[in-house]
Amino acid sequence: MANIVFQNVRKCYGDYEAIHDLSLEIRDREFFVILGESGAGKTTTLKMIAGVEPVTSGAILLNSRPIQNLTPEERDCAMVFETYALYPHLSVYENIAFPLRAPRRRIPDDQINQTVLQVARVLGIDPFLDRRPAALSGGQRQRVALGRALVRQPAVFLMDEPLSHLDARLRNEMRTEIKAMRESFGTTIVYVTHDYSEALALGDRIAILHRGRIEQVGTASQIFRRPMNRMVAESLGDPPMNFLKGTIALAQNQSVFATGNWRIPLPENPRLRESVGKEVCLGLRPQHIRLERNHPDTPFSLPSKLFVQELLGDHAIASVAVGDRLFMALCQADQAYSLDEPLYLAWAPEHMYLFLEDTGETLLAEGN
Amino acid sequence: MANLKYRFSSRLVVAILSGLFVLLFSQCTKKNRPGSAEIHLLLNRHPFTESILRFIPEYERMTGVNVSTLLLSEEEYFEKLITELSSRSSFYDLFMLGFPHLWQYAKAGWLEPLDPYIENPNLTPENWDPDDFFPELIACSRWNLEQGAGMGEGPLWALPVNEEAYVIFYRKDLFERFHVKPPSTYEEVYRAAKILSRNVDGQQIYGFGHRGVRSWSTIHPGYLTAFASWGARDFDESMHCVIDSPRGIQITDLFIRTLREGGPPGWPSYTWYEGKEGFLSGRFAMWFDANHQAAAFENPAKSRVAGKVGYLLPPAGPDGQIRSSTWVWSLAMNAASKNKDAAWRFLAWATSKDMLQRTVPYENINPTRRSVWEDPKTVEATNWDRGEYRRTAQLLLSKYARIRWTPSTYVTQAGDRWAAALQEIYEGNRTAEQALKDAAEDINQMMRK
Amino acid sequence: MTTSRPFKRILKALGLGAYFTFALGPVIWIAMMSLKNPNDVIASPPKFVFTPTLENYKIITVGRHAQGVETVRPDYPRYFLNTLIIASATVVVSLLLGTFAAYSLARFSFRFKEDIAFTFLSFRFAPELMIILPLYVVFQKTGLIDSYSGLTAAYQLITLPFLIWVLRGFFEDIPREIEQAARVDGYTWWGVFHRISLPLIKPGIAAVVILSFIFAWNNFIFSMILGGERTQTITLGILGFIGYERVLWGQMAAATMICVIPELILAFLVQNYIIRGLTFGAIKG
Amino acid sequence: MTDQVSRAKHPNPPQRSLPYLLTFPAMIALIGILYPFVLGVYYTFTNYTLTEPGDIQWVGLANYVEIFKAIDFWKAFGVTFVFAASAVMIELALGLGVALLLKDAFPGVRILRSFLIIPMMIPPIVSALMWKVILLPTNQGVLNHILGLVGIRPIAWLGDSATALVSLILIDVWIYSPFAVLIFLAGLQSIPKEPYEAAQVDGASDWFMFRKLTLPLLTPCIVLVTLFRLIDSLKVFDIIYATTKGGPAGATTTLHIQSYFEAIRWFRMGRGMVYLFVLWFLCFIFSKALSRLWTKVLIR
Repeated sequence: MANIVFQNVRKCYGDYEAIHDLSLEIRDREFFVILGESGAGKTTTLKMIAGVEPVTSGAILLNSRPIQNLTPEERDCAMVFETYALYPHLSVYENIAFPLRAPRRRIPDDQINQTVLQVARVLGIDPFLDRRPAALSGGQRQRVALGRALVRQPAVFLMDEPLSHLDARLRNEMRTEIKAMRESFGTTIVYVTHDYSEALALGDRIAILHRGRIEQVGTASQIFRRPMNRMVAESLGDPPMNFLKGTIALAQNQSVFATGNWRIPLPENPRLRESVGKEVCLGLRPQHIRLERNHPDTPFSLPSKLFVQELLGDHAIASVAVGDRLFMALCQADQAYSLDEPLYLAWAPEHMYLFLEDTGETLLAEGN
Repeated sequence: MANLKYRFSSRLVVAILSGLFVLLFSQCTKKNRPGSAEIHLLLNRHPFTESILRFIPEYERMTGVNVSTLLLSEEEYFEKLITELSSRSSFYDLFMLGFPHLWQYAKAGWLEPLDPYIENPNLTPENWDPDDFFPELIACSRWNLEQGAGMGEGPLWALPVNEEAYVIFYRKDLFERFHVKPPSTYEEVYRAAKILSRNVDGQQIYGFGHRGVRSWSTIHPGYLTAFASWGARDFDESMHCVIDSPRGIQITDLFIRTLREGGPPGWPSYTWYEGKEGFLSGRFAMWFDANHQAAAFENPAKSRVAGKVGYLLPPAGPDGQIRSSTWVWSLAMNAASKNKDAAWRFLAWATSKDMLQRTVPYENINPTRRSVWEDPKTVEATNWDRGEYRRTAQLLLSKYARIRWTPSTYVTQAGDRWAAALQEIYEGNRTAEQALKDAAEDINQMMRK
Repeated sequence: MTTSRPFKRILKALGLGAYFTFALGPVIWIAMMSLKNPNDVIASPPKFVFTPTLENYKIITVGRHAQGVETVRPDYPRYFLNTLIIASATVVVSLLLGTFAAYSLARFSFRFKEDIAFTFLSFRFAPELMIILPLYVVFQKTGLIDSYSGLTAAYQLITLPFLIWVLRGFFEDIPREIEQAARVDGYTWWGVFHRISLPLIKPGIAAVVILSFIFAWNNFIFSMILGGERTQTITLGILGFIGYERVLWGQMAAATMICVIPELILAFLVQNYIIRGLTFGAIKG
Repeated sequence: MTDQVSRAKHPNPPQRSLPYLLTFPAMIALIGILYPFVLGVYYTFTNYTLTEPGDIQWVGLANYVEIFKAIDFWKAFGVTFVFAASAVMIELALGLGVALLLKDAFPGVRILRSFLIIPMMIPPIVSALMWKVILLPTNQGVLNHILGLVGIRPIAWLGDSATALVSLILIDVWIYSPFAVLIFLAGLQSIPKEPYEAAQVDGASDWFMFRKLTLPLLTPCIVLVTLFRLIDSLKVFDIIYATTKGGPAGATTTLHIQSYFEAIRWFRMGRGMVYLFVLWFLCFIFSKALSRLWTKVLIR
C-alpha cells in the first residue's frame, strides 16, 4: 500500500531551478510513468523520492507521511538506475543479496539465499550468479539491476530509464517482460523515460514533464487523444504531429481555420468562437492523413507537392510541402509517388487538433 | 559462496592490525625493576664509553641502581644533547663533553659543579684520589665563566676520561725508501708531502692527510697545532678575533698549499674517519691527527701499516716553540638531574683508577690518571715504535699539549666559519689573506650580538 | 606505441639497461660490501672479486663476532623491531584518520573544503628542523618522549598529508550512482563507506600503504630527537656503525640490506596493486 | 507491510555535520604541528639562543634585515633553487622515459617493476653515506675506479665545489626517480588506447603521438610529481647532512643546511628559524600554484 504525493516541491542546483513547484499524486499500486526529454528533471524527481537528492522546499508524502527529511535507507524505496549502478566488486549473487543483508533488516541467511535464488530464476539469470558485473552483457546487467530491486518487495519501485541502453529488439522484449511482471511487483511503480512508446505501453497514467514543470497528467489515451497543449501533443507519436500556422476567421457566420488562401471549416464550439482572430496552429497526425492524386471532394483537404518518400518496410512516410511547411504522412509501401507530383492531403474532421499559438493551449482535440 | 574468501581476508587483516596495536601499547609501559634508583646516560660512541658499557651490568649488580644508556655517533650525539639541555630536560643525568661544549653548557648553567661531591666523604670513596688526575687535564675542566680567560680557575665542571694530543704519523718505510728526512718544520712537511705524493708499486700515495669537513673539528687537530706553533692566536684579550694576523696568514697559506699540492684530491670532503682510513689502508705518507689512533694503526688485524708507523712531535714554529692542540673527553652531570647522588656515585666509579685501568685493553689508551698511565700493563700495551709513541705522548702531555682555543662560548661558531675560510683558500677562489680577513670580520660581527 | 621495428627494440633495451644499472648498481655494491671482511671493504682500488663472508650478518643479528673484529653493541634486532612497530602503527593510524578525511573531502561539498584540503598538504611544507625543537618541548612536557605512541603521532606529519591527497583521488574515482544505489538499498552512509567505497579503492590503499610505510621506515630526524634509548629506530641503528675508531662499512652495509627486507616483502605483497593502484581519478586526465 | 522506522527528523543525507566530523580526527593529529610552527615563526622575531633559553627578547624584523643583507643567504637561496629545479626536472624526464619503456609488457617486466622502488627503500641518509663511498675522491672510489678503466682521471666529486652539487643532485635523482616512474606508469595505464590507434591510422610518428597525445594526457601526473617532489627537494637535508654538510666553501649549503648551522651548531635559533620560514614560504607559494593548476587540469 503506497501512494506518493508531491506538495509544491521545488529543487534548485545553486540558482538553477530544476523543478518548479511540483504538485502531483501517484496512487497506490499504480504504474506511473514520467515522460520528458533529457534535462526535463525527471531523474531528479525520481531521486527525490528515493532520497538520494534532497528537496529544496516542499513535501513528499508516502502514505500521507512526510518522507522528504528521511535518509534513503529509511524510505523503503527500491530503484533501478539508468547506469544500473551494480557493485563492481561483488558477484551477481551478492549484488542481488546486498539489500537483504542490510543490517537494519536482520534477515536470516537461509531466507536471503532462498529469495535471491527465486528472483534469479524468475529473471533467468541463475546460470551466472557467481560472475562479476563486468563479465555480463547489457541485457544481463539490466536484469541483475531489476533483481536487486525486486528482491526486497519495497513500498515503492523506482525505475530510471532502465531500457535506454539496450538495443531495439532487447528493449521491446524487456518492455513486455516488465509489463508482464507488473503483478509480481505488487506495489506502486514510478517509471521514468524519454521514449513515448514505452510511456504509452507501460503507464497506467503518464505525466509529461517539460523543463521542471508538469504539462499534463492522464491515462495513455487521454494524453494521446486530448493533449492539454501543443508540447504534450508534440511529444507523443512517431513520426511526430504536423503543425500549420494560421488564424481563426469567420466565414458566413461559421468559424474557419484560415491559412494562406485556404479555409478549413471548424466544428461549432464556444471556445473557437471566443478566440476568433487569434493566431492558432492546426495539428494533424501523420497516420490520420490520406494522400489523394486528384482533388478530394471534402473541405478538409490541402494541396501539396511530394518532397521525399521514405520506404520503411511495411509502410512508407511521405514528406509533402504544404506552402512553406513540410508535412509527413503515412502511406502504403507500394504507393509510389513521383517527385514534385501535386497531391492533396485529406483527413477526417474528428482527427483535427487546434492549439493557441502563444500559450500552446489546446482549443480543439480529437473527438470533441 | 564466492564472497566468503573476500570476507575472510578482510577479517584476517583486521586481526593482524589489532594485534600490532596491542603490542604497540603494551610496549608503552616502562619496564624496569620497580623501586630502585634509575640513572640515564647519554653517550657518544668512543672507546671509553663502549668499554665502560661492558662493565655496567657489574655496576648494576653491585649497587642495585638501574643504568640505561643511549649511545649515538658523535654527529647525532651533540645534536641530541643540545636538544635535551636547551629544553632543561632532567631525563639524562650524565653525558660526555669536549671543552668547547663544556664552556658553552657551563655558561648556560646546565652543568653541576663537582667539587662539593668530591669533598663529600660519604659520596666519594677515600681511594678515589682526585689528585691522581693529570693536573693539566683537571685545569682544562675548570672555568670561571669569564669569556676569553679564566681557564683553570673556578668550579670543576667535569671529570676527564680520555685525552688526545696531536702527532704526525708518518710511514717510516716510505721516508727511508725515498730518502726523505722526517720533517721538523712545516716547510719540510710541505716539501716531504710533495715528494711522497707519487705512485708507489701501483698504488697512488698522497704525501699529507688532514681532516677537511666544514666544521671547527677540522681546525682543531693538526692545523690549530701548526697555527699555535707559529705564535698566532684565535682571539686577543679583548675577545677580538685575530686569526688574520700576519703569522696566521703565513702558516695557513703554507698548510693549505701542503694539502693542495701534497694531499689527496677532494680534501674538503674528508671526515676524520675517512682520513684515518686513508692512513690505515696505506694511502697517506703522513697523517696529522690524534695520537691515540696509534691503537688502530698498530693493530695488524685492521691496519696495513702496522709496524711501519713513525711518531713525530708536531714541528716547531719559527720561534722554535712546539704548541700542540689537545682534546679532553670528560663526563659531566646535568644540573637539572633529579638524582644527582646516584649519578655522582656512578661518575666516581667510572673515573676510578680501577675502571680506567680496565678500559685500557679496549683501546681507551690515553688514560687521564697518572697511576694508570704509568701502570706496567698500560706501558706494555702502548710501547709502539720502540717506546717512541709513549715518549711523544709523555712529552706532549707534560710540556707541549694545551687547549689552544681561547675559552669562550663561541668556539663552534668561530671554528665553523674559520673552516669554511680554509675550504675557500683550498678551492683557490680566495687568497689566505682575503679568506681569513673575511672570516675574522664575520666572527667579530657574530660575537657583537 | 608500436615497438615492432628492431632498431626501436634495441634502443629500448639499451635505455632500460642504462637506467637499471644506474638504479641497482649501488644496491649491488652495498650487497657486495655487506659480504666483505673489514680489510676488503675499503680496499683501494675497490675489490670486485673477493672471498664472501657472512660475518657481518652474524655480528649484527646474533651478536657473536670473531675475536679481533671490532663491533658496536649489537642492538640492531631491537632497533629493527622498534621501527617495524612504529612504521606499522604509523600506517595504521594514518589509514584510520586519513581515509575518513579523504572520503569526506571527495564526497561531500562543504564550506572551507578546498582550504582544509590545502591545509593538510601544507603540513608537509614545514622543514623538519623548524618544528623539531618546539615539538620536542611539547613531547617532553606531555611525557611522549621515547614512546611508541609519541613517535607514531609525530610520524603522522610525514605520512598523513600524502595519504589524504592520494586516497581523495581514489574516492572521486568511484561513480556517485553506485553509492546512491547502496543508500537506496538500505545502508547508512557508514554501511556504504565500509562495504562499497572502501573495497573499491583497495588498490589505492595498497599503493598508499607501501609508500607511507617507506616514508615512516626511513625517517631520521624525528626518531633521533623525539625518540630515545627504548624506541631507537633502524636509521639511527645503521648510523651507529660510524664508530669512534672507524666506520664499520661491512656491518653498516649488512644492516642496510636487512633494513630493506620488510619493505621488499610489503611491496611484493601488494605488488600488482601498486601500479594499478596509483591509477586514480586525478590521473585519468 | 513496510518496515518503515520513524525516527527523529534530521536533514536528509548527508547530515550537515558529517563532513566536518570525518575530517576532524585528521585535523587533531595535524594540529600538533600548528603549535610548533607558530612558535617557530615567533622565534624568527626574537634573539633566542639555545644557551640562553631564559632571556628571549623581541627584536622585530632585525633578524630578517640582517639575513637578507648577508651574501650567504642569497648564495644558499641560489643553491636551494638550483638543486630543487634540476632534481625535479631530471626526475620528471627520467621518470617519464623509464615509464614509457616499462609501459608495454615484455618478459620480465614485472620483475623490473618490483625492483624499481628498491632505491627508495633505503633510508636517504644511509644511501647518501653509501654514495659517498662510491664517490670517494681518490681512485679508491668505485666510480673513479671504473672511470679510470676507461682512462678518465679521478674526479673529486663531493670534495670539489664544482662537482659537489652535481653529485648531490645525482644522489637525489637516484633515490627519488622511482617515485616519478611509479606515478607515470599509473598515468600511462589509465590513458585510453583509442586516440593512439586513431593517430596511427593517420600515420602519426611516435614523436608526434608523444607530443600531441601522451604529454597532454599525462599533465595531471606531471603536476602531481612536481608538486610532491618540489616540496621535498626544496627541503632536502638528510642527503647533504650525511655527505658534505654544505661542503666545499658553501657550494652545497641550502637554506635548510644553513638553518641547521645557525640553530643547532651555533645555537642562534632566531636566525635559524628565519631561513626555515623562508623555505616554508617557498614551499607554500609553489604548492598553492601547483594545486590550483592541478584542479584546473582535473576539470579540463
